[in-house]
Amino acid sequence: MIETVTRKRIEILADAALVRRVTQAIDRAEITGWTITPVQSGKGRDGHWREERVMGTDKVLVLTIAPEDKAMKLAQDIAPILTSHGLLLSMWDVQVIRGERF
Amino acid sequence: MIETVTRKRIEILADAALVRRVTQAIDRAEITGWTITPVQSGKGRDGHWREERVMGTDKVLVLTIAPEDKAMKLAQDIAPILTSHGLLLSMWDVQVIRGERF
Amino acid sequence: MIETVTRKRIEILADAALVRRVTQAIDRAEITGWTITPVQSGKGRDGHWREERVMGTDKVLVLTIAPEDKAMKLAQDIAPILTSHGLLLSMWDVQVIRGERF
Amino acid sequence: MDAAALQTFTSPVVLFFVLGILAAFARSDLAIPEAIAKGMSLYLMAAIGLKGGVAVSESGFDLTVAAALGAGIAAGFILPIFAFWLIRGFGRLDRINAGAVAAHYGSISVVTFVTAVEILEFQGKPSGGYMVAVMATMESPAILAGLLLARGFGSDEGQSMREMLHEVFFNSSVVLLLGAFAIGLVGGADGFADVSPFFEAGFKGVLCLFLLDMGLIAARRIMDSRAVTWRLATIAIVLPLVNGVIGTVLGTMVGLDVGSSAALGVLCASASYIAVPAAMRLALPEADPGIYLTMSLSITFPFNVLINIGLISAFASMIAGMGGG
Amino acid sequence: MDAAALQTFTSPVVLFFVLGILAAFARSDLAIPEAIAKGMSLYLMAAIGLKGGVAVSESGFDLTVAAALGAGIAAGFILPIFAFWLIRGFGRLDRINAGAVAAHYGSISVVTFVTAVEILEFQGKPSGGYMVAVMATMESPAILAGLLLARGFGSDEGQSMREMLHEVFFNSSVVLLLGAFAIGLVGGADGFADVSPFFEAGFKGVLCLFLLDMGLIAARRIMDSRAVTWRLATIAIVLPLVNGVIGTVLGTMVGLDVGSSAALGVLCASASYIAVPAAMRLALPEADPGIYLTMSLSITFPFNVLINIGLISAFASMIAGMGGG
Amino acid sequence: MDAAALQTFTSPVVLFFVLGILAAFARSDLAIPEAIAKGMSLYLMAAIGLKGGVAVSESGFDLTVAAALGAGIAAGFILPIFAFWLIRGFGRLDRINAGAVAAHYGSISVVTFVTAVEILEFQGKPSGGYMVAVMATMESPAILAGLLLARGFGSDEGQSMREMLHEVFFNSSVVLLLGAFAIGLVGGADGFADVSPFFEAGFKGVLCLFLLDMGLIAARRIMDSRAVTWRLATIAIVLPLVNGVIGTVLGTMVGLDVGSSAALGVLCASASYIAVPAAMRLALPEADPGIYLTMSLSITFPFNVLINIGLISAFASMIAGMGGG
Ligand SMILES: Nc1ncnc2c1ncn2[C@@H]1O[C@H](COP(=O)(O)O)[C@@H](O)[C@H]1O
Ligand SMILES: Nc1ncnc2c1ncn2[C@@H]1O[C@H](COP(=O)(O)O)[C@@H](O)[C@H]1O
Ligand SMILES: Nc1ncnc2c1ncn2[C@@H]1O[C@H](COP(=O)(O)O)[C@@H](O)[C@H]1O
Ligand code: NA
Ligand code: NA
Ligand code: NA
Repeated sequence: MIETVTRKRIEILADAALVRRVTQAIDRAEITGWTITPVQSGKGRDGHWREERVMGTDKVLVLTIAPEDKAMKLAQDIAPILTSHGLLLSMWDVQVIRGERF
Repeated sequence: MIETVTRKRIEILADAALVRRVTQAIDRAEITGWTITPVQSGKGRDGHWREERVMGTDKVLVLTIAPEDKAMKLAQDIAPILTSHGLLLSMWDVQVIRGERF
Repeated sequence: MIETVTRKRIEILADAALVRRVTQAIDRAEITGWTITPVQSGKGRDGHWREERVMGTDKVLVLTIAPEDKAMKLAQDIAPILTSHGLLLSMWDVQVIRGERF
Repeated sequence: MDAAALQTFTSPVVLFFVLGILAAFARSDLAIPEAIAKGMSLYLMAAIGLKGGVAVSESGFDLTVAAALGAGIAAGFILPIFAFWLIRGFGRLDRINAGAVAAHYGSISVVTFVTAVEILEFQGKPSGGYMVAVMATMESPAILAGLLLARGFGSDEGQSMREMLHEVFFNSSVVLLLGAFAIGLVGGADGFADVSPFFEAGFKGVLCLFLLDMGLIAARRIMDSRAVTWRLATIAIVLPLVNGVIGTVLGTMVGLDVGSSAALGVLCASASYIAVPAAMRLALPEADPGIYLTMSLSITFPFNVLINIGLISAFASMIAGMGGG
Repeated sequence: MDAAALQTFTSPVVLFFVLGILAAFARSDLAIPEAIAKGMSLYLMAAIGLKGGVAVSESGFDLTVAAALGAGIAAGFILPIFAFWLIRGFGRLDRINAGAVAAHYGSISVVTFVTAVEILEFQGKPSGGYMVAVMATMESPAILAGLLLARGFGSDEGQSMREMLHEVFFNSSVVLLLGAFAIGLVGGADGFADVSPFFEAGFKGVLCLFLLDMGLIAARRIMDSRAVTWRLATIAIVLPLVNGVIGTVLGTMVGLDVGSSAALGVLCASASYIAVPAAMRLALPEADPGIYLTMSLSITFPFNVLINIGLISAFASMIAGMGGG
Repeated sequence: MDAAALQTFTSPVVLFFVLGILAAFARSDLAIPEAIAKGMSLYLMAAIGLKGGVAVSESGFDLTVAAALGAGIAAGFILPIFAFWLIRGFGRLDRINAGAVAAHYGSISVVTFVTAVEILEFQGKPSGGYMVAVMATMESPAILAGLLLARGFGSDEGQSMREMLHEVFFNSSVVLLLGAFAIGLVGGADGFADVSPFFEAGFKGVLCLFLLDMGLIAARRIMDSRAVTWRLATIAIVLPLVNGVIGTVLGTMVGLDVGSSAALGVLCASASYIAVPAAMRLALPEADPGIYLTMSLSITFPFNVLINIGLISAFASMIAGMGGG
């Protein structure tokens, strides 16, 4: 049986223009890495948007896996700008192999 | 310590042409929003497919975060067409900040 | 009330060139299917990368939903090449409808 | 039958299509990004629409044009019925899938048409510019016909029917083809001169690369496919042959010239694999794309490009000669 | 006022823009892939930059050019102040949002400029090649001005200010425009001959498809929008009218020819919807894109393309005539 | 050595490459969408393949062509051995990484070749059309050679070896280059006339934008890179110098004209950064892309485009003159 350990997976939806704010926060929390995936469109309280890369109004999903304490550090660090920057954050427990890498 | 609350995260894989059926169901369940991410290819019982946007046969992933009751309402609403429309649904608990927004 | 059952959701981040290694492992574990979503960029111990499709250095996310036993079989099968092939694996429990399909 | 039927094979456009098919069968990883393929198809539609509009701005609308439009719309409603009957009987498909397939064969394929126009011009039988408008109007009727065949009249839920009608009339290729046609009509040759280096000079080259991609996609699909029986494969060859004859005869009867009759034949022979599949996912989600896409895209489309356009062209010349005798 | 103001409407470039707007209002699913749109905008900027550089390599830099550059930069700093005052007062927006909107109207829209250059050429009033350099230098000052208006002088956090200044000077369109301009300047007409089939022959055609896309996006945005009041909509019409007059008068006063004065007018009248929104998300994330994008992209941009360019062109001819009398 | 080596710098193609490098170093966000870059690379390969095929359809196959092909394949097998020895010894890399790097330097870079062809033509030393076929055949042998060097003969698992061989012979650029070459050969100048406005007129312009992108990517990679030591950087300069001389001498010896000898030199000097990296991820996943991509793409590629092509061209003229004396 391989050994798995529990880590937090955090996903943050952010405007492409603001991604560096998010990844800098991840770096500050001393998390080992992050991955960015594209987003196509969405609807929130502000109504519908489409990805409009020419206009720079598209969004992306930043995902990062980290131990609980660093994850909470990141969440706390980023909480104050969630509303002003229109970010969306969710996190949950995942099992990973090679836990020492995260 | 920042406060987090538990919500359901639902992800539905759907043909691009059928996305409006899914998002209308999300709206009917009075969930505040949804986000669509692209999908590149996949394999199921029908064999392998690639994203072929010219032919309109591509798929997308619709993700939405909602309180448990609304999530179940959505799942129930959409269950009957899961098979006929070839949808794939999975959901799990996530923690969010600013729980009042979902 | 609709009936849901618990399954494992596995997500593996892999170089596009190595995806077939991953999907072959999924097939070997007799899992019914998989879905591939694109990835835009990321940072790990090797530093920052961007998606550079011309150079074939991009990565993708392979996601698959399976019963616990098959999921563990897949994880075990793929564990030895995680490091050499630079893969990233995380998994968690999800609820699905139509459990017999996975 | 003259050598025209074979001449097709030295055209670079067709050769690139063959290259795509061969590359896919050799399991090469050659692939054209979807965004590029989509962009090329938009370009081709804008260009063919403009060109048709400019041509009509010079020749004017007349009875022939009206006759061609009428013939096209009629064919769009009638051809699916014959197809449905064949698919249910010989093809042994259920009602839903048969209706979906019938809609594809009643509608048209823009790329097949464009390829035919190039080949006909190459053979000295240019088709009229108004055929673009005929093509655009032929896209939608078959969708309605196929849907009625699949669902019957009463059974439809109102909402999806409304969605569908909207899709039918404002679907992106109809809008772009007719829009560009109108712009060509308004601007005329003078207005077009400005943009013709882009839309005219690049046309055949873009068509080459687009057909390369279509060859790749068509061949890959048939390699993955499991849903198509030999009966269905036979239908995917027989329908374009029969519909091609019907269309060509129809065109000759309503008084079109040789090239335009052949073009109408090709429109009837061609099966949609872009607009109609999207509409069917919406209106008949239970129908299996594995069937209708494989038939129209992987069998009928290559058959038309490689063989049937040549046959139809030769046939059109033949019956025009008979009428003239 | 001559007929120039109406002539715009027969240009295929403008007709494709109208087609996009109509298709969006009809809720057609016509859409151009983002990668293609981005590619077209890069192509247009490279082409216009090269063309300007080649033109200046022939005419040389002189006092007129320096005057035009000075006028542009001055306008970039001053126009936002007037806009800010109007938006806070009549428009009733808060400080942050007003600053963001002001930055957009002080900056420029490359596509509006390019369209104007085409239309002016079409009307026999070509603008100087150096206007491309004027445009590039006008992109950034207003971003700074808008930011200072929104935040005041002291309140800025250093880091985001530095990020912002970098964004302002090395933002992709400034780099590409000035870079291509420099390449054109170095290579001259000879070096350009090599690549001109690509950058010159394709230009108007690409512009057609790009404006088709802009029409779709602009119209879809206004259909979804809820944030723009009638007061703001009015401002989105009044500002380009007033700024257009100011720019044209300024150009005429510093001695530019008719075409270049009109081009300066259009630059002042145009509002950014590509570079500035990206900068504002970074520098003023609290400002609502639903306001500034809808105003600049969905109201001002169509108003400029369809009406205001024609008006400005006629006005430039008029005051040039007066000066000559 | 004549002025040719410097002349390169006024070509717009090279200037756009420099612009890309500068923009990346200035940390501008200028970027070309991946789909567009991929589309441009497919276009360039189709165009160069067609052009070569048409040229050979006119000149015919002869002994020179056979000699060039033989020289190319031989170089593909032999150059990696020398490279491997240098990289293990002076470069101090382990076996796996050394094999991967050797494979890159034994293979070729299509874009370097295309740029060289343009520059050689510009200098009045056109290379033979058959050099395209030589290039295509040179892509793969080095992959095999590098793999054998890295893994030894016995140690390979059968499956990955089969996968790899398939990748080697049916990899997308080999298929497209040779496919388009064959189409050009079959169609000849007549068939090509049809599509030449697209494939010929646009060629240099597309190359400009593609090199802009390559400049951006190459410079960004080196800014992020940590894995490349000064020893490896030295090798990334020395290898193209040495291999360029070897290739040019080889070409002159087997009787190629000046342009073709120089082109062979450039092929030997160039290092793959598209096809081989993909093959290496598959065959040698443990090798570090941070090493081989940075060396080939960020050091060797700019060095070749900016300096080495000019040197090789001058050297080819020199030794051709010696032989002629
Ligand atoms: N903690 C993490 N969370 C999410 N993604 C990660 C993490 N660490 C690494 N990655 C991703 O895995 C890739 C390779 O990481 P590495 O093997 O550490 O270089 C990176 O480019 C990221 O996309
Ligand atoms: N409940 C939700 N579930 C998933 N995504 C959401 C949800 N609410 C908002 N979003 C996403 O967040 C973006 C901004 O939302 P808002 O800040 O409410 O305008 C939307 O465009 C959606 O992509
Ligand atoms: N077990 C699975 N895990 C993840 N994705 C799946 C799974 N099964 C099917 N899919 C996805 O669902 C699509 C349709 O599956 P199917 O309805 O079985 O043909 C496939 O193309 C996959 O993208
Ligand atoms: Na048909
Ligand atoms: Na302005
Ligand atoms: Na080489």
